[in-house]
Amino acid sequence: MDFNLSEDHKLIKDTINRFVRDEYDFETRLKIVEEGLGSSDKIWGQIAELGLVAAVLPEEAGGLGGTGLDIAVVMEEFGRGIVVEPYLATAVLGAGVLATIGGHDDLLESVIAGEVKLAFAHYEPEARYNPKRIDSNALKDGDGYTLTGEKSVVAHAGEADYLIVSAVADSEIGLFLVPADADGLSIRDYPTQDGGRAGEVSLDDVTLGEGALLATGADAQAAIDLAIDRGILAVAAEALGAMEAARDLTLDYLKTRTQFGVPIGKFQALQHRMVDLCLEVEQVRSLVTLAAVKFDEPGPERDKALSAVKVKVGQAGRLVSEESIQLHGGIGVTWEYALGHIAKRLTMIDHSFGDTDYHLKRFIKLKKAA
Amino acid sequence: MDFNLSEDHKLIKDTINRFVRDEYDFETRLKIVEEGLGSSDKIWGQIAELGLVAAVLPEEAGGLGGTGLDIAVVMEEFGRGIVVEPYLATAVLGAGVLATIGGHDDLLESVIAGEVKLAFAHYEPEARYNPKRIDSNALKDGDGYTLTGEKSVVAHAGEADYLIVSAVADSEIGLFLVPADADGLSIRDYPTQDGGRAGEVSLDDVTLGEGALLATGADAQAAIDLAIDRGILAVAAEALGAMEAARDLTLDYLKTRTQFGVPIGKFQALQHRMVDLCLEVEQVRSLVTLAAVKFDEPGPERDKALSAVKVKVGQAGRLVSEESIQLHGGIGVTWEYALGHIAKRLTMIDHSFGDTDYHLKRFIKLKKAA
Amino acid sequence: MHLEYSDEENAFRAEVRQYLADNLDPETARKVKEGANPSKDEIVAWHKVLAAKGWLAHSWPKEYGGAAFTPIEKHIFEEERVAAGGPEIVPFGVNMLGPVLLAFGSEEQKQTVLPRILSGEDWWCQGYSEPGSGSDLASLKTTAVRDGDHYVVNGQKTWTTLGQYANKIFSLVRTAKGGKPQEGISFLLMDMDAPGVSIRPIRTLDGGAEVNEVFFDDVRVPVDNLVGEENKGWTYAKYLLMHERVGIAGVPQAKEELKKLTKVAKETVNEDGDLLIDDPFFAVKLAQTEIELMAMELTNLRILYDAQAGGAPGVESSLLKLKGTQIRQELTDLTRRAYGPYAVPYTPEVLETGANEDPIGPRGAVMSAPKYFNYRKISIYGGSNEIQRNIVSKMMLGL
Amino acid sequence: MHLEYSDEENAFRAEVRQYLADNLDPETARKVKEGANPSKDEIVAWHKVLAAKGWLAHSWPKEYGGAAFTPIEKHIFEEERVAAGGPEIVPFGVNMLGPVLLAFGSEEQKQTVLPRILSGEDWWCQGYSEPGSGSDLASLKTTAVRDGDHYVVNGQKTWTTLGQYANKIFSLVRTAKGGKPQEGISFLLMDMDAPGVSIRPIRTLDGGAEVNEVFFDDVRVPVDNLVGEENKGWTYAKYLLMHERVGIAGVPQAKEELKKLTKVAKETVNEDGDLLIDDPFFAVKLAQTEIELMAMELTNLRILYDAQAGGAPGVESSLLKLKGTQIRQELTDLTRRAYGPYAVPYTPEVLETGANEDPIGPRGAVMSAPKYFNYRKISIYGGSNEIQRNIVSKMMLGL
Repeated sequence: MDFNLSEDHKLIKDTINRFVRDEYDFETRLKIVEEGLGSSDKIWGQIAELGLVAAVLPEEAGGLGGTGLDIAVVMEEFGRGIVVEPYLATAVLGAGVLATIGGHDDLLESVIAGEVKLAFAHYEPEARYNPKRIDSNALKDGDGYTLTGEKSVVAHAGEADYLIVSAVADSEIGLFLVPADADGLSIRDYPTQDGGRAGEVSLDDVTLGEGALLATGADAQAAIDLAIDRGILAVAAEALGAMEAARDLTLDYLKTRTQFGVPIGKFQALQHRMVDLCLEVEQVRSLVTLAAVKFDEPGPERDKALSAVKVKVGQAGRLVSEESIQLHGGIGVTWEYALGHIAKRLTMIDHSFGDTDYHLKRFIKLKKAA
Repeated sequence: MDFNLSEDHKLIKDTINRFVRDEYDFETRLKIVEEGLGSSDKIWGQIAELGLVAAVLPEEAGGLGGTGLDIAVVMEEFGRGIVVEPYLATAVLGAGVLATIGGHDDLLESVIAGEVKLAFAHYEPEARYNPKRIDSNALKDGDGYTLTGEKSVVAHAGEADYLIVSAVADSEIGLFLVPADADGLSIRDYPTQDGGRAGEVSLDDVTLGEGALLATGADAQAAIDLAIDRGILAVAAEALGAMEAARDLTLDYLKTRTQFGVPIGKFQALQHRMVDLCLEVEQVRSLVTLAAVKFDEPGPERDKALSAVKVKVGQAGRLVSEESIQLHGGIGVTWEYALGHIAKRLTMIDHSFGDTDYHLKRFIKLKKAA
Repeated sequence: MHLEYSDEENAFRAEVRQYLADNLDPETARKVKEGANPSKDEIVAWHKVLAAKGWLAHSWPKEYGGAAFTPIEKHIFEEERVAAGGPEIVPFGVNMLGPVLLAFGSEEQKQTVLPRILSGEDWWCQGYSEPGSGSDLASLKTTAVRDGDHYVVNGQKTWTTLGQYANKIFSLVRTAKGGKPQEGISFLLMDMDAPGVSIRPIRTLDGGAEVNEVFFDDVRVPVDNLVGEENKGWTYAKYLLMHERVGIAGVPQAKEELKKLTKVAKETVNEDGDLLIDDPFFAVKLAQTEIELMAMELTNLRILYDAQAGGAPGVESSLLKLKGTQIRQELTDLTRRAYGPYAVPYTPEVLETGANEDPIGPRGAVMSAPKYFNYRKISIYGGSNEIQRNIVSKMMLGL
Repeated sequence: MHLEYSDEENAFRAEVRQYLADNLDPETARKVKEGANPSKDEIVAWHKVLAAKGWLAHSWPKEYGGAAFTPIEKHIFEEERVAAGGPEIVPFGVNMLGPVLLAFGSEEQKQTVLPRILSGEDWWCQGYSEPGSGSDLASLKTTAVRDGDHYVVNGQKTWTTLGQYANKIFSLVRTAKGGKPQEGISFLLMDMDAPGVSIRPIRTLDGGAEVNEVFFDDVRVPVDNLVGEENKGWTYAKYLLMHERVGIAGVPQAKEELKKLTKVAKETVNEDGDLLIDDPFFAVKLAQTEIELMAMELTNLRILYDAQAGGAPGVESSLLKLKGTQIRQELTDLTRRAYGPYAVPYTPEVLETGANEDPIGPRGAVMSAPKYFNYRKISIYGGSNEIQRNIVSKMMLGL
């Protein structure tokens, strides 16, 4: 076994770390969030320029890697900076689907260059976290298709140039590439609790040409499954980074905040809670590592690791959020302090790609099948 | 509302309190347990003499009360003293069944006088905590019956003069009074984790006369249900007393045990845990009160209160046991200190009349039905 | 021992229910029930409705226009208020300053200040905490220096709830140095519009802005505005903190929140098409919380009836605060979980009066996550849960 | 980064597995697997089996007859030992005294003491804790007063595990007073059969008797039996406590316990006739524990490979102990719950060699509750979990 990052991964890690420190400090982030844009063209351009979109895509698709570890390394650092850019939507999900399916080299090139943004419009209003319940419909219409349906809480839908939309075509699942300006496509764009943006997507007889069909049947399903798995790994690693940031802030606060004449970190009750918090973060790191390493070896152990880390991230994320805020006291609930924003992101991660209960159930099912 | 005990209840409480202090201190109890008798004739005689068997039986049955509060008041004090006498088996369950069914005045009189002990042989080996699964069989045999079957973990079976046995007679549930010396009845008697005794009861063509049938059908079922409910309330109140005893021991230890030059109760981490422990005990007291007061008003609120208190007793019992021992350190795990015995009784109470999960499920079902 | 309310208590409950049904503004009630914040005007109107009936100042004696409710009456009133969707009574005037003045104020202060609280002419806010003094309140640094008939006040207060609506503030200030930090503190009544007072909102993580910083820059306060004696303010401050903790458990609120959550669980379908209420993973958490709350309700009532019988509510209120905040925070957590992905959109504006956009997903989802975030505060303010544990440990357990 | 064992590591695992399959006494293994205590003879025989292969003293260098295992080899050995049902190696000689002598003992002590540990001639036990000194070990009061070529030792030790089998004891004794309590402590080797040494078993709540009190009444100990320098014993004691914590997480044990519990859940029927493994109320707790353990296994391996790479296992072992004890205690709790009413009978004798009574209920139920009670100790001994939190707080977090 070897728990050390490769030189390449260390480089990516350092790059993002430096980028966040120099270009994306908390005040910059807060400004982007408050302007309600969901992202910043400048920042997004820099992310692309640093090769970070490419980092989570395989070489066949013009990328530089795309392994589980690539995703984990990048997302952990973005998590530390609670970066709200549409990286998950565009690079992890959208470009991930295109890469899985193959072809679309030009489009991928533009995405990698930071010129085109994507969104993965898959989950539906009645489905909750069920990725298999798709009511949207694609009717064969000459050489093309007509899409009808609703997609719910689609991350960064409003900023996307193209949406990758799942719909049932002829009783088979299909994936379609839908330009943001397509007739009949409307997006209700809104901010999310964690400072990002998302949208409710309505497809009202959206007419698409032949080329819009990305995949059908087993290929489409495999691409969807892999996209969601990439999403799970990505938000889990992001959560790890966010928890580390919360832990560091809290530890620092315990050392510097004075009450009753001593730093509050001298109070044993707080010390012991801080130890438990740090231990949970270590446990999360272990499961993120496990899921990232297993990610590229299909099988039940990989799937179990993904659900395990999502469960742990949901629970430890809550503990770390709540305890960090409580250990801070009042300052912890203020808008102008990073901790509350970290807590909000951690909380919303539990509402993404299946929550704790969803993945507990999935873990139990996978265990039974094994 | 009135949360004060009546004068009668205060008297019972004081009586048991004094009895435990004067006649049943921890060393006496330990001796009884180590002698492996499960009870002491002397102590049992005193309990009966103090009117405590009568206290949990209605006046119609020759008793002095028998309300939910009567049961709770008596059992809380027995819990404080971790009394191992067959009070639950004989007075709460066995005599309770006889009183519910009516008649049998002579037998009840002997029970109340402390001359006859009973056991409630109901749960079966394959049933786990399911009180409705009865495979034992009673065949009509002339004027009498022949009983066949197995009863499992029957509290104080080996000391009983009569067993009250449930069995299916002609596809209806029935209750039978079986003398301990009946042919075909055998009891494998053993100690239990908590210092009491129980037995596996085998009924191998036990032939009984006409008078052995106590009740059938709805009457029998009602008597069984009520007996189990009395049992739940009894062990819940007993657990409350046991938790209070554990809390008091622990609080005292925190004040007297010195480490690093100060009483360990000066360590804030321990203080805060002790506060949480005390709060849980208060919550248990509240639910025992609720269940006791509601006990005599049949309805879903009563049943919910019984399952609620059993759930809480299971969870708080674990917390109080584990935390009390941990706060004590080494001394907490020794045989010659009362705390471990309290913890064992608290733990075994969770294994009686349905455990935490069983009553959580029951609570959920009752809520749905309501 | 019995658990029935008396006929008088039941009659009181019926009277409250009827009065609120007749007089509480429905739009205000809608907002409260949906978790939106009522406006200043709505709160003032609500206070007037209660004042008209003599029900605004629950603990004041009747000769000062108070309701003189018993602890149980307060509890019953709160249950009915919460069930009806009445806003929380703003406590700073009626439940904090009022009792202090009644106990320690001059007759003139009682005669001038108390009526204006009831009439709504004055909206008081609280100047206790400072940036450097959170749990360690006595370390406060705001100074008041005597200058003729005035004190000159300099310093900063924080966490001043609804200070943006207030025209008055009662403040703890330091009038003497040296000795223990608790000595040398005084209790001053001040005008928010006095020269040198400025206010800055503190935005909270849920997006709300209900708390503020208040700055004092050479603010001149007449010495008549001193409550009680100079340098004895800590006594009054503690009285205020210990007082009016009867409702601290938040049982009525928790019961209402549980009821709402149960309704959500009966209307929400999980991934397998089952109702959440039939999903054991969710049902078990709901049941656990309900059981805790059943216990908490009785624990609260036991303590209330004790208080009613003459024992003042003391350190037990710390236990109530600990358990009450745990349960209420858990309920907000379960509620946001119940809504699944619909907890993600942040659109509080759809609940404003006259909003014409629909919510994303169920209406109840809108404030579910903000409420979860907002409720982080309840284990921090009013003496953090850590401070409550310290109090219980010392005062009740003798550790 | 990768998570595969190397070929060498896999080969080592295969060798251990084979050797244990060929040499571990099956009746001993049965007892261990069923939670019964192997006899003294069985333990001695097991030590001999390992010593014959050079695998008894894992951390000793080969020139002293040790295995010189790497941290990973130790871990692999433990996994195989637990899976095979090998008793825990009695640590007092090989893992506690041995390393101290190797680091601080005289050459003569090494030459005389170490071989007798390997051969089984000596069974060492530990004289550290005293009735008044639990977590505060340095406050120990047992005295050793120099008298010619001897120390005269008086005092009492407690929690001496398996002292009833031992013929030797290493003890911390006070040889000087004044100054800090850590000063003036010495490390002495003593005979259990020396005049003035007596032993009394401490029965534990689970009914077991594996710990003892040891009394010293004017026991004369040759000065040659002093390890290292007089009054420097605290240094050696700390070395001993920090040393050999590699296995402290108990991951192999926990994995084995989880496997057994899963099997029980697949064989046990609940009240509705469903297998426990399909009962969501049980399955969720099992899944939670499995997830914690998956994480813990990686956390443990991360730290082991760090140690392997040269970093000594340090304060991380405190984290491992905290989480490891939580998981293992939880597993014992779930196991007793799984057996339902059959956790109630107390009949450990049915597992003894040659017992002719059947268990009440499933065989696995017999020791389920005693193990739950017994495992209370694991968060107390070896430095209580509170002490571990203090250590992490200070050494790792800098608080």
